[in-house]
Amino acid sequence: MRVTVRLFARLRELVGAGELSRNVAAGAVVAVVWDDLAREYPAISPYAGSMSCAVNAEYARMTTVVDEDDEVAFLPPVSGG
Amino acid sequence: MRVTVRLFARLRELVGAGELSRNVAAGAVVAVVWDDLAREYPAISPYAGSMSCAVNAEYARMTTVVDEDDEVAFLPPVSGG
Amino acid sequence: MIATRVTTDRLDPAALVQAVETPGSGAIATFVGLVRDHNQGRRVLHLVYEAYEPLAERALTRILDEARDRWPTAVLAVHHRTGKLEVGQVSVAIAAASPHRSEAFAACRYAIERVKQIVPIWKHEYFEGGDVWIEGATADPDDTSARDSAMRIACA
Amino acid sequence: MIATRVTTDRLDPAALVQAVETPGSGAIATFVGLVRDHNQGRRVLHLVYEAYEPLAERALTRILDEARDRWPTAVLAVHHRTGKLEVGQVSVAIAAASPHRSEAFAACRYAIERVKQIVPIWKHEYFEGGDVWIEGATADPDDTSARDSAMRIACA
Repeated sequence: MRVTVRLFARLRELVGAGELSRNVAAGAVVAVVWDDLAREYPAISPYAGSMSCAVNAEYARMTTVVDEDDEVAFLPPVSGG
Repeated sequence: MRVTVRLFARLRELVGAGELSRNVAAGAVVAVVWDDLAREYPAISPYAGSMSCAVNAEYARMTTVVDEDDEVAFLPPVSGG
Repeated sequence: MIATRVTTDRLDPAALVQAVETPGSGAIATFVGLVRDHNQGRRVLHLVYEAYEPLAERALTRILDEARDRWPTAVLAVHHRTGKLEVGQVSVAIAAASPHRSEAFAACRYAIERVKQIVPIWKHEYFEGGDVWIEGATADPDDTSARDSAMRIACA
Repeated sequence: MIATRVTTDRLDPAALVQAVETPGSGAIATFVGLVRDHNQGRRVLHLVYEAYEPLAERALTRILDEARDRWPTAVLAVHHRTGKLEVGQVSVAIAAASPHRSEAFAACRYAIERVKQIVPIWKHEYFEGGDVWIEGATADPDDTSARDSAMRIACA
């Protein structure tokens, strides 16, 4: 199934795009989307321990199951304010 | 010698004036000015334990010696803000 | 603009902010005190603030000096209004700027705590059915326990 | 006015104050974050803020809900700007009104601490000689230790 991957700030720059469309197996969790992406773009791997994730613009866990057409976002440590 | 006595807020209202001219003996301390005033206006006596005093618009103590023409102020507990 | 002021004019918090801001400011904390429509169950009609002006100005300057000693990077301004104030009007306005937020919040909070402790200003409350002089703290700038208490409240 | 907002428009702290004020307000605390001319010894040219907007809006709403739970008498508004900001411009503006000052200060401080913890916004710093993405906290709204820490800082 297709999911949209959203990337921000330095993660976006490391991948060279803020939005990607990717295939994952039905029933995959967020961690699978990340692992596939990190294989494709090894430079982002260091963020595995510090990033947050969101599904459809709600904070989620790496164990959250994704559905067809979901928007899966990976967020570097935030620095607003 | 003459001193000017300044009174504020409820102390002013109890005495019925914000400014008075009074005689005290040379070398008198602020406490003498107060005691004289409290004899004249017994209604102010309850403030003896809670008021502050100032001489020439600087905070002072009841033991501060006053000079001729000094301005001696008695201040109820403050409530600015 | 003058950093400390006791005035019958309307206070302008935005002007205080401009006065404390520098190119190195990363944070500005402000505080305004307003006349509320109720106090201790009474419906407030208006307030009248009375000040011993020369001493009040000096007490505000002292507060700025104390704050500068403790938070040298913070720039602070404190204005207090006197006279008749209607519900919703600003009685006191404080602005504190600094490179980082901790000092700005601390200096701002410290200032209002000290205003309530040592500035010779009195609030006469006119409420529905009467009026009363509000009396708070016995003013003593040298009372270190009061000063410590203000510092404790300011420093989260 | 909307209590939470993520926008490329200039922020207007005075409008936030008006939005939170009620006839029962006795105290309004505000905070603004500004672009400073130096950061960690670097001369800052400008900043660019990037947001995941829909989630940032939700995170701000969550912060208001958390504050309302803790300080029911406080009314809070938080706006965050995005895009390119020059030195001296306001990146975040917060206003908190309440009958008494403790709650206003606490809600205001809590809000900025939580903004820095959980709102998906990133600061790209352009300084003399280069640029760098600033990375602060790993965002996790369910992290109770982060929330407790913000609460501790807010409650002097």
